[in-house]
Amino acid sequence: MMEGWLSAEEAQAVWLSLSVATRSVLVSLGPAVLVAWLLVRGRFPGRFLLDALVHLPLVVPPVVVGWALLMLFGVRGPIGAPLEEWFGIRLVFTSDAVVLATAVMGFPLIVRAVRLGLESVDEGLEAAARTLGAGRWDVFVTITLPLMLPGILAGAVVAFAAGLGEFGAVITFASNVPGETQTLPLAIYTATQTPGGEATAARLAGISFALALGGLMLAELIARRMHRWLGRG
Amino acid sequence: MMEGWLSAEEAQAVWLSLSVATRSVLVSLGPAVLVAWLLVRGRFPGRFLLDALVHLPLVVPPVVVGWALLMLFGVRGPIGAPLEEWFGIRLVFTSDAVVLATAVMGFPLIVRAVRLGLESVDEGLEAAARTLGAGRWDVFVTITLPLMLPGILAGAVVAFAAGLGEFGAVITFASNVPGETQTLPLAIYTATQTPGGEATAARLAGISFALALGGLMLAELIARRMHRWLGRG
Amino acid sequence: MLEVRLRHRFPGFALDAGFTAGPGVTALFGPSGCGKSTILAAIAGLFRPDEGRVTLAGEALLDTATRRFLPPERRRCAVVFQEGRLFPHLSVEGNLRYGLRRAPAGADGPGFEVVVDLLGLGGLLARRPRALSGGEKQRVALGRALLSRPRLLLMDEPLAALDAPRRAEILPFLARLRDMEGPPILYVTHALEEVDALADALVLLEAGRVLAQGSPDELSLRPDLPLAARRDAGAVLTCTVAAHDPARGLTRLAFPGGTLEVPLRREAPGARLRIRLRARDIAVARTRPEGVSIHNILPCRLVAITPSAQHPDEVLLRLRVGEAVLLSRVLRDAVARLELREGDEVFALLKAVALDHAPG
Amino acid sequence: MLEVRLRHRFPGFALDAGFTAGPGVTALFGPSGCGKSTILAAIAGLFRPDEGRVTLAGEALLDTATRRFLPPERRRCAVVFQEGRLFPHLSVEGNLRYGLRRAPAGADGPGFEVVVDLLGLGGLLARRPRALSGGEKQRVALGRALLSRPRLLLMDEPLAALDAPRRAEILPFLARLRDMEGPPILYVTHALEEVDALADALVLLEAGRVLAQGSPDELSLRPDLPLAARRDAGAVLTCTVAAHDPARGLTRLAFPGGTLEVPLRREAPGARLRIRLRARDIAVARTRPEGVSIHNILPCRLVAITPSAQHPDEVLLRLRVGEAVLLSRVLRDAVARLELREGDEVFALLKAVALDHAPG
Amino acid sequence: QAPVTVFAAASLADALRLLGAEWAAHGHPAPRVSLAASSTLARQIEQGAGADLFLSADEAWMDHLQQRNLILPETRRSPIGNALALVTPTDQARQVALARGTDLLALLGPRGRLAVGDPAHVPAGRYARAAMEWMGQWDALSPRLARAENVRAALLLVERGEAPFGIVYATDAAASARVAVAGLFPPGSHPPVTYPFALTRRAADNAAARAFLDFLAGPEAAPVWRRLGFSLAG
Ligand SMILES: Nc1ncnc2c1ncn2[C@@H]1O[C@H](COP(=O)(O)OP(=O)(O)OP(=O)(O)O)[C@@H](O)[C@H]1O
Ligand SMILES: Nc1ncnc2c1ncn2[C@@H]1O[C@H](COP(=O)(O)OP(=O)(O)OP(=O)(O)O)[C@@H](O)[C@H]1O
Ligand code: MOO
Ligand SMILES: [Mg+2]
Ligand SMILES: [Mg+2]
Repeated sequence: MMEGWLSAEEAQAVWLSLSVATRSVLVSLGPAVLVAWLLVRGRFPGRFLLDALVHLPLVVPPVVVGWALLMLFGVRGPIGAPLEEWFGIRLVFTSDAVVLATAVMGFPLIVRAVRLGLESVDEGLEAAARTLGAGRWDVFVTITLPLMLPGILAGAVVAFAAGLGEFGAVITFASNVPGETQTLPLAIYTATQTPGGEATAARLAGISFALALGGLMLAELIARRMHRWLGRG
Repeated sequence: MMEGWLSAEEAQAVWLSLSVATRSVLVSLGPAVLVAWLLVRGRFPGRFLLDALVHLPLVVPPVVVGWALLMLFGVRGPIGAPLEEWFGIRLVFTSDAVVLATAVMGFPLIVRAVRLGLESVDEGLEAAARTLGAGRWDVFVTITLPLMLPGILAGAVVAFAAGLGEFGAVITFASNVPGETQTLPLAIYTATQTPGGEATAARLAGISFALALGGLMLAELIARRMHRWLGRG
Repeated sequence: MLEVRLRHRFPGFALDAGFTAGPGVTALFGPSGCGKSTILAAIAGLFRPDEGRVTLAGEALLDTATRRFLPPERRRCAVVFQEGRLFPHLSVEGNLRYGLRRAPAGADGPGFEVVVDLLGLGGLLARRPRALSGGEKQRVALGRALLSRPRLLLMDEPLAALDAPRRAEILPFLARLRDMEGPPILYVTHALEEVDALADALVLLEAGRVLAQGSPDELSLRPDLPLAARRDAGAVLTCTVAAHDPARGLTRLAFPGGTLEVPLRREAPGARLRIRLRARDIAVARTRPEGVSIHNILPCRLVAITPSAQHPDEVLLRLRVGEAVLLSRVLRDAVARLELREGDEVFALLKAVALDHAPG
Repeated sequence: MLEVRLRHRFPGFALDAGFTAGPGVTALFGPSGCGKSTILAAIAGLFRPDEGRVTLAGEALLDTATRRFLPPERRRCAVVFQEGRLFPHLSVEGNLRYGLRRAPAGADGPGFEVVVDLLGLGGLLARRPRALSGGEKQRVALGRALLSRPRLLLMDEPLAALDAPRRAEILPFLARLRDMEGPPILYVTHALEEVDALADALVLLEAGRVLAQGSPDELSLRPDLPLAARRDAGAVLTCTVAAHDPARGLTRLAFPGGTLEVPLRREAPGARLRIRLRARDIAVARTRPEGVSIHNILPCRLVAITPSAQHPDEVLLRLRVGEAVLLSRVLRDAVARLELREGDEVFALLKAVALDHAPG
Repeated sequence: QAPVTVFAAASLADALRLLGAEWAAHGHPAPRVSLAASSTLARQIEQGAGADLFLSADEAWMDHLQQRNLILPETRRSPIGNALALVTPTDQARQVALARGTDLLALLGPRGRLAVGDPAHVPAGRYARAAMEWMGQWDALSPRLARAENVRAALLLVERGEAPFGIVYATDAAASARVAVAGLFPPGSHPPVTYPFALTRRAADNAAARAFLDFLAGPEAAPVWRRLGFSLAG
């Protein structure tokens, strides 16, 4: 059992968790916006399938997601092998792997929120922008994107919070390498698996909760400003 | 390795998963609507804390949630002990425990969706109903609730889908007893623990995905009808 | 009898208004942002003002002094909102019955069929609100409010969201409602046309304060009120239908001081109606002109010449015809040219078609 | 020169309209749901009709025959929408510069400061759209469209969402814009007041089809068109300001056939303006009446007596004054009483104050 | 006759499937088996789970329950054992002599990791740690471990070639065609791998549970254990 406030390893886990949650949100945002856009504005045949696919990580157990990631991104996987061969990038066992697993798990949450944000954007404004000479992409960047920011923020927050707690996919895909891939949940898990580790587990869970709380609070503040900024305040 | 379509045990797991996901959604709905209402319309000091608390299961690893449930609802836990003593109810290791764990894990998702549904209800309609002689509760039941149904449905769907995949909290809190608490994800886990079980695991994951897909499709259909019914179609 | 006394401060706006309303229709009239909706909301119990007292038939609905605040569902003040606010998930019938089902057992009022008939809702009962036109929506909203058996009916610009033809479609329903001996009505509007058609009493508001309160006839003659500056300003005459002359396409209306000829109307002889004679439509002549198409040439006495505050080149002539008073707006130059003096006997000239076609 | 030819079917609605528009303001006028917005959207490139061809200055913007569909951003047809559609996340200045920044380098048009001045936006530049009143919003929308240097300006009921005072506030800005030698304007409205104030040409629509196209003066005299049935129907006279007489508070307007005396106006002598003389405001007399306040007594010839389709007891009199034609609406009874026949010489009587006050 | 409820370490999954079937073939109701990590199962028994029989992969968790008087100490026995194997992916098969001083780190190469169950809580990981300490390599290897959630996940990492080496049970190595055994750790290199079985306190009067335990520990089960690669306690 750990005594004292935070061991060096735990401090590292806290730091890694924050960094992983943040990075996973950052890497998800772009694809999430794209997918949300396809789901809301797209009129292509596979739309429903894409929607289902996005929900996949929510539906199957996290361990299975981790296992699937390992199959795909492992050194012999259909993505991992060329990645290593051509770019010398090896994901597994790195904190990038943790980020990837976390991002995949948070993806449905972030897409759902971004989608709601996009649905609230008035298409009339986009049409107006086009008649003013802005092309599709220009309109997207200068009108749609800023107006869906609240949705993006909401998505980022929930994905960040969920990212702080991501466990199954991470331990399966990225393994538990202290200082590299051992995030807070992994540390908590380790503690719960040790006879008498309850106190440590509870303490770490408390830290995890406090971090998520901080994130939520920050988001609430930003959301208020944003609403005012968008003229909905 | 399993051959053939579905073993009896697997069929049981599929059935249990469906039943658990459904029941967990049903038990969550009431509290979720209440909490969403408090969060949207409430003006009390602890509001933000309640919001954070709701997000808790999203933030800490599922195993920890299961572990906390075990500590609380176990026969020696502060809730489990009196429950058994006074009512003879023993939750742990029953399918009710699976439902409880699944419901707790899905709660943040369902609250978020219900909340959005509630936010889209025009308070003007509620005010109008009150001037027509309906008290607060009457208005809630006859106006607010029907109008937030799309949000409730969205929440139910995402919680159902997530419920089909819930693993860590369930195995920790409810154990992995085939036919009793072994849901699909637990069956998948069991398969991965067996040498050469990958094929079985993949097949079960596929079933899990198909079920979630079915749920989503059904929900999309219902949502369309509902929107038409609410005069937004 | 409704007595209202309210005080409230919003950032940038202060409400401080008091008035009373008797049976029939009392119109609250004033420009946008003057506080009309806020007053209605306070009466209905949807808004709690800083300070105030509202009593209806002696019972206090609101009294900040005694901290009394009756919840809206117990005030029985039904509101017809500008946007209708129909319940989208209920059929028209469901909407109509919503209030009816919740009305106290003893409450008196028209029955479901009566209201459906009155408002012409028979064919709409099974429809959903979204399948209604704007005008139909407002009729349903009206019926719904009425069927809740209110002790007071509050209407917040019920016609403002409608275009002219739709407005013309509903006005007669409102008029029928007024004539039905129902609850008193407080009617918010900024259309004089609606005041003329409906109001028994008028409360003029400006920037949160009551400018004047009285009968529409009386207030519309006062040049000091902003009413006089409007393009549609003029006197309101309460007339009775004297006789129809279908052959000539005319109806003769009697008013205390003479008769008016107007295009044929539908009201039965003996019916009372109120006609706004717009000042801009009335000319004056020193002698009775002959051979003109103008139907109404009324001998009258010029009792006052008032300059118009808004248009320095125009004046308002106040003309007495028997007991009635008419207003005429003419150019300052006409007064000089005709050498008009207060006390002169003149003729008021009024084209029959200048009068609006009767609603209904 | 804009040439439009469109065909499209919606469930329950078929559009089949063709018209051309020259420089200046062409008004698209018709009842709600007749297809005005759909036409505008097709011209702007926001909607792709089943079939059609739109050319602007010879260039095809849309031609379903050759499968040509220029995307909206390359059509340079700016739209002013009824609801403004300002970008909520940009300041007024950001909104105004949005189109300007994207205008082709060579495009000609008024500069930022000129437009800000023209529309009186100087004090608003730093504000967000939500902090603007409805009228201010529409002015900004107008400026934004103008600054995108469009080759064609499309306006979809830009004033419909505003109340009367707000409308009166913006109309002069639109008039200034029209007089600025800017791009041609296609202006959708169902307010005759705006047609009178702005339109050089008028396209009348009904149920997806063009009823008539021509100058407003000409179309407003045609009793077969629905225009004649309106309460504000009447002739439109194009006049020049002949002289001001501030002492008498009068301006004299010359038109081809005589002069009109109207309340003092602001336009400089020589300025052209269009005045709607509402049929309901014009009376006729067999002989010139004496001693009446009415300023305008115009000798004219009664060229036609047309029954009014809407009101069986009324008729429209078509009066020729020199080259101009006026309409007068009187009761059938007046025709009988005065024994009016086509060809008679009569006097048209028109109160000066019956004319609307000039905007601006 | 109610079925016997068995809480078994996940690494016994395959064996229990076969032995359960055999038990049922003798006319008994098939046992209900809940598979999870020994730690999870122990905690659940502590919280009153309805287990009759606990088959742990770890003496420590059995001790934990025994201290709390939740098992019947007289029924506790450890009939089977396991060996610890160093495995490689089949296509990189090679032999490694495992002795004190063997430089596993060098074998891993500059980037390779050694897949093990997490020594912090997975029993197989704890044995692996002891073996590494025995080799004198723990300090060097500890930062180069890929710590998996359970031993089968560690095996998976080797099967997939993510890790060039892994330390798993000999039974896991035997069951997987995609890994090859590079060497078995000598018996003295780590505490013996034993699987303590015991009846829980609540099954004190459960004859069927007692019978099943005897069956598992008895000669009839021995061929199955052996076939799966377990060693039988003397
Ligand atoms: N909740 C509020 N907070 C701040 N100011 C308010 C609020 N409600 C109303 N006001 C202000 O009070 C004033 C009166 O508003 P109110 O809606 O009563 O006007 P109104 O007479 O009904 O106008 P309209 O004819 O446009 O409906 C306005 O200036 C408005 O900005
Ligand atoms: N996307 C659409 N699908 C089906 N019908 C449509 C669609 N858009 C327009 N319509 C129909 O086409 C007709 C013309 O619509 P449009 O908006 O062009 O009318 P409008 O003349 O602009 O009317 P308003 O004055 O009310 O703005 C209407 O009957 C409308 O219901
Ligand atoms: O109405 Mo006049 O023409 O000013 O006397
Ligand atoms: Mg209001
Ligand atoms: Mg339109």
